[in-house]
Amino acid sequence: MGLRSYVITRIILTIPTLLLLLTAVFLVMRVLPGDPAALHFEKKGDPADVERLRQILGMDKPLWQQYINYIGGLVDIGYLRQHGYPNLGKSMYQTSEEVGGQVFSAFPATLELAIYATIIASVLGIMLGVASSKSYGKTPDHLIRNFGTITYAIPVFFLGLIFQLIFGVYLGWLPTGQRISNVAPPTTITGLYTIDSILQGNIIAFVESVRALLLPSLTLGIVLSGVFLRLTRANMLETLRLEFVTAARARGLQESTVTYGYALRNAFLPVLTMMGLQFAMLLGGAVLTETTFSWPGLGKYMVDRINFRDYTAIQGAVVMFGLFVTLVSLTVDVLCAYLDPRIRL
Amino acid sequence: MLETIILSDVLLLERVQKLSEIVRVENLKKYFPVQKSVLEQLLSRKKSYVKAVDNLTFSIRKKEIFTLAGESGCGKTTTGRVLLRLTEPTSGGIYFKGEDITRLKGERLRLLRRKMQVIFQDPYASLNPRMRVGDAIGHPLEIHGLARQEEKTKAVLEVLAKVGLTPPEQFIDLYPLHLSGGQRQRVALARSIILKPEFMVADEPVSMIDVSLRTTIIDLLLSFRNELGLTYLFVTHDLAVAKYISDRIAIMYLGKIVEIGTKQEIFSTPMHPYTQALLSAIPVPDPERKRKAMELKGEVPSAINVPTGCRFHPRCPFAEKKCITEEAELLPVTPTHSVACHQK
Amino acid sequence: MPLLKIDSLDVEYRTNRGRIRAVEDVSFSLEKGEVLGLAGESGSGKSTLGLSIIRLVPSPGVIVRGSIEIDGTDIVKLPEDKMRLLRGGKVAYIFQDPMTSLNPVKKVGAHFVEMMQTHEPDLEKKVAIERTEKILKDLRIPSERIDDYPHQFSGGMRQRIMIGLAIALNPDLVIADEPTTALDVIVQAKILDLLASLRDRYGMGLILISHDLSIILERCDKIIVMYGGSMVEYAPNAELHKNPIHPYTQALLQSIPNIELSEQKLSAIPGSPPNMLNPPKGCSFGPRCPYAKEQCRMKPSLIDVGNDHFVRCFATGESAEVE
Amino acid sequence: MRKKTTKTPGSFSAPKTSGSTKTPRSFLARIIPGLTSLTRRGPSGWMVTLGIAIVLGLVVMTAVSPFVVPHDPILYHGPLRSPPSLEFPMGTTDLGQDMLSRVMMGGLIMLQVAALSVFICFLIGVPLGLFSSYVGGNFDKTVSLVIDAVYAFPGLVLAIAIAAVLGSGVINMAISIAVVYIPSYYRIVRSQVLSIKELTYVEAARSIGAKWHTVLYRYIFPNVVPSIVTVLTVNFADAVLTAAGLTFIGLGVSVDVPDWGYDLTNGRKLLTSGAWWVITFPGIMIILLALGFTFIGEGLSELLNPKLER
Repeated sequence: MGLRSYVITRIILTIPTLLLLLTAVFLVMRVLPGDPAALHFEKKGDPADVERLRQILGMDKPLWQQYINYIGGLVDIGYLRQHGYPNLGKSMYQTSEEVGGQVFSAFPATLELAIYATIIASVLGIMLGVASSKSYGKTPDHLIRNFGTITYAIPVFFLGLIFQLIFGVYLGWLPTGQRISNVAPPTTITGLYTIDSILQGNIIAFVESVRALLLPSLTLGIVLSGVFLRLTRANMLETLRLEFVTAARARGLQESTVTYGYALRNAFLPVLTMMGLQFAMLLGGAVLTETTFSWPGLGKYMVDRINFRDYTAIQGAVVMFGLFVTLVSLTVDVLCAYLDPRIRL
Repeated sequence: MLETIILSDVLLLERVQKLSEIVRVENLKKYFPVQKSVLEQLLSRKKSYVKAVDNLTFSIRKKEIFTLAGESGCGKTTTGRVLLRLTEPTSGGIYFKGEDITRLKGERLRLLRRKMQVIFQDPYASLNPRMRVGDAIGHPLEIHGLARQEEKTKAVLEVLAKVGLTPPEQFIDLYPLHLSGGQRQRVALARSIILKPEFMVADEPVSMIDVSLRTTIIDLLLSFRNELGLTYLFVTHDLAVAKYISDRIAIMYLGKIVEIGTKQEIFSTPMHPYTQALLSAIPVPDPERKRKAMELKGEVPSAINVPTGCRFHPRCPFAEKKCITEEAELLPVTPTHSVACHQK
Repeated sequence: MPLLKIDSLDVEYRTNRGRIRAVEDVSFSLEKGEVLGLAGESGSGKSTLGLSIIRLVPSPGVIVRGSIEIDGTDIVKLPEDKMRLLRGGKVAYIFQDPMTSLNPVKKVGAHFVEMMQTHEPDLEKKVAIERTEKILKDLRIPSERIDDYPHQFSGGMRQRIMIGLAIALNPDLVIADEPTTALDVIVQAKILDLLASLRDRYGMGLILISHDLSIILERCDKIIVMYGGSMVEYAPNAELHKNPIHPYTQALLQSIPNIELSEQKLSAIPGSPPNMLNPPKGCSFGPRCPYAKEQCRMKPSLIDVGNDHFVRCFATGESAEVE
Repeated sequence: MRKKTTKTPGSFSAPKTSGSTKTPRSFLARIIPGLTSLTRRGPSGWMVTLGIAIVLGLVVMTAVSPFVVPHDPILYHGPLRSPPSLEFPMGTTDLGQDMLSRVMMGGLIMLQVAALSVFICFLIGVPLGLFSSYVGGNFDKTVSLVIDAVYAFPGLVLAIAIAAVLGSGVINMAISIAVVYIPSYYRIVRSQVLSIKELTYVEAARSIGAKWHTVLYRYIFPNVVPSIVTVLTVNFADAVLTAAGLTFIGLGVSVDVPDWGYDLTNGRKLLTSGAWWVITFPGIMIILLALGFTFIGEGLSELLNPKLER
């Protein structure tokens, strides 16, 4: 099977997955609670208020019709063109607000955090994983493994709080919240402050946004590096035992070539695949990190709306998270296929 | 020994053939559909198949050791599995003592399993690692409700002794983990003879056993033929072992039998070019003998795209026009010896 | 000076569950152009011995005693960077499973170029490619397949590529560790013929490791029979075949079927190979030996019985008489 | 068909029968051979032992704490926000509650939620995985598709959504966590069954005429157990961390019960004042609990996974 047909297949296969995911979200948010509108008022609201809310949100219609409206809104290209974001319905909390718009404006913050955390986690995880596997059974291996185990057991928000306490409160080196402080944020191009500030040549905004990013992305990155480390280590150990590694050594190749060109190069594919799956875990951690650092991303938006019992907003955020994960796993799979010559038959 | 001599008496065999036949296979086919991706399924309706077993016909006589030999991928193992109904045949008939067993289901198939047994290649994989030796060997009795408790234990001890694991009491509580490869293969043997089967498929039973232990396993197989009247379908890639153990041998190539005959016929007068090449390639443990292997072109083609005509023609040094277009049928050259080759 | 000279070599695996003496008191030598066969069953230590010669015994394996001299240099003490250049340069190794011995994500040609440039840093890539093409052509692999990936080749072809890699830098010694075990007979014969013709052409020393005594007897000049980590018998091929002295060798020879013989009675060796974590005291074959005596509870040493024939058995003369 | 002979130096035949193998073994020891002699099995054995010790210690502490704590964790009000001292070894909260007492008692909800959610996961995930993989066909395909979709979804986000809808309470928290982790059980059981199903000894069971439920029960299931045990312990750690996360966000149980997660939320507000003790001690307890389970899980998977054994 050629690479192109693989990519096409993979994209086609994404459609049922997405549909399934959207349906699941619908079931959880609309069907499970029975009547989300009544729940919004904690079942104590004035029946007239509840009814009005139902009408505004279209919840007075039968479920199947709500379902069609929900899916239809998402694929409404006209709406997307007009607003720049998909139709995710209106917020329960403030019925004049479009959830789609809010979710889309919160998303870049989450994306930026996720990107830097992923970079930190993979660099740290892969480096330590390789080092650990190379010293299998010896002291460095034990130390690195214990580091991995401990990071796995640390609640991400606890690490965040400790970082805030040390670097923010006691040392006062770094800000403990917001995406940027002291200066105005750069004009939005991509929505990622570090990129936007560079594009505009705004050095001060760049430095400030990096300072703000440092603690949250380190927190998330370190916690996740434990998982990446374990994946890398396990796959490296398995690959290092394969005959082609010994054969490479028997040809007199340098140990670094053997480690990176042979072992890691082959161990990397399964690691990358697993990293794609672990991205979901990273996003879960991002919700907590955002809450800890008052990072105005999708996760914080969702947590804030929980307090207002704004179920349509929560639903919108969950859908957005789902789309994001699906997109990432698609990208990772295609990347893996591209890197693996065995798929290019 | 006497038995072997009688059995090898070709003429006598001819006469009693119909009476003594235990397994007959007619036009047996097993095609495995090739796995396709979703996209490929959408784009084309044409299915392709791995033709693992392609139109086999042969019969095995009572108390005979009949060998299917060939290189990896020739379909010999699949044939054995289809015969036991561990894999469903695509088409064709399998007759066990005259009864067509290809359609048997449920309880009747389970009853058949008592009569037909199997011994696998890999002794490290054929035993459940979490089952004690005694339980594993006694389990067939339990399944078929043939013996309980003490009776079962007695039967287990008996077969353990029979396969040479003595004293049997010491083995009954062990897990496979505690046994060597040779010992495991004996346990597997014990499990398959405890039901007193009439027919056994031995699928490369010694190829993963250390050389020094092979003979003991082969001797056990031979002794069961005499003691229990077992008939074997012996599947092997090792023609030297085949020569030692078999009465008759069929050589397979790409899912088909290319030559079939008694052991003497196959080894002293091989007719098919493939058989000849195969025999010439076998190493001989004798420094004095310097033989020259027959040159064959290329390698075995894939069983998905089987060559036209005689499937051996692309590699055959004697191939002619006819071989490219016409399939060669398996035709007798003597009453017991048949070859599928246009040149004969 | 012999090409390879091994003297009283001991190799151990230091596992959690105890020490395993995988190779014990092995001594032999090999000249250029000679083919030495290492025969033995699984666990006999033959592969460990092979890997010791290039000092690649997998961890936790350690060479604990003895010397391995290649052209007079003891490689046991050689610094790692010098040892590394010896591998693939002077000594080449061919592995059992051609399906897994090539890097799946690297083109076949790149394997060659990388190796040549490692050993000859000044070599231009263009020249390396030319040399690779020539080697492939010699092995009857179309040179346009130089940019194919390993999975695009059959098992036999891959083993030929491995052989090509082994001879790429004209080594003096090639160690082939079960080079045909994963292959079918017809391909096996072709590979063994190829190795023989290369030996004739380049005159390197060849060590053929195999569990299949038939191959060893057919292809080698000298034979070492290994059992339980030690060499039990060491003799020129014809001598070993005609006059096997060690009871294990005798039994082994009688347990391999020969298709050229019309009537053959194979005999079995009773018992099981030794458990190396808990090896028998004294002679490792003792528990299975029909001639074992009280004396065999001690370790026999390698005894020269003449005609370049060595046996590790107390009953050197006697067992032949019992026969 | 020929297989290559495995050739791992150092892997020799297993030790011959010793007296100990014949003595009847307890059920647990039958499942995990060698659990009885853990520490003799190298670092992995030590890890398991240490993990068990930590978890047992915390469980015992939680169980006896109501009788031994120096102060009532909720009602007692001492000096406000006092740093650790002799009288209050872990300091006090902004309401003057004794942190030591709160830390000692604060594991109850987390342990309950974790245990309950693991129980639910086990009860649904394992049978579903066994059945689905053994039956195969369209049923298996459908269930797998659904499960994979859930698995690919950010677990915590899903748990938050469900918990937000269901409301607070131990059972609701456990359910929302269970939904997230059922896929892990299902997937591991399914992949194990699928690979074991192809093994020769299952084929051998069929060839002696065993019925499908006998095959599943006697041949497949016992070999899946080690993986289930591993997932179960690791899942305990995940459940603890997820429960802590939910509480941190404000989806936990009421404020009337001391809880480590709640103290962290509370401590976050006091962070700027430098009251490190309010977050540090409960945080360490959560880490310890999760670490204990992770140790058990990691150690077991090393012990039970012969692949990595050299």
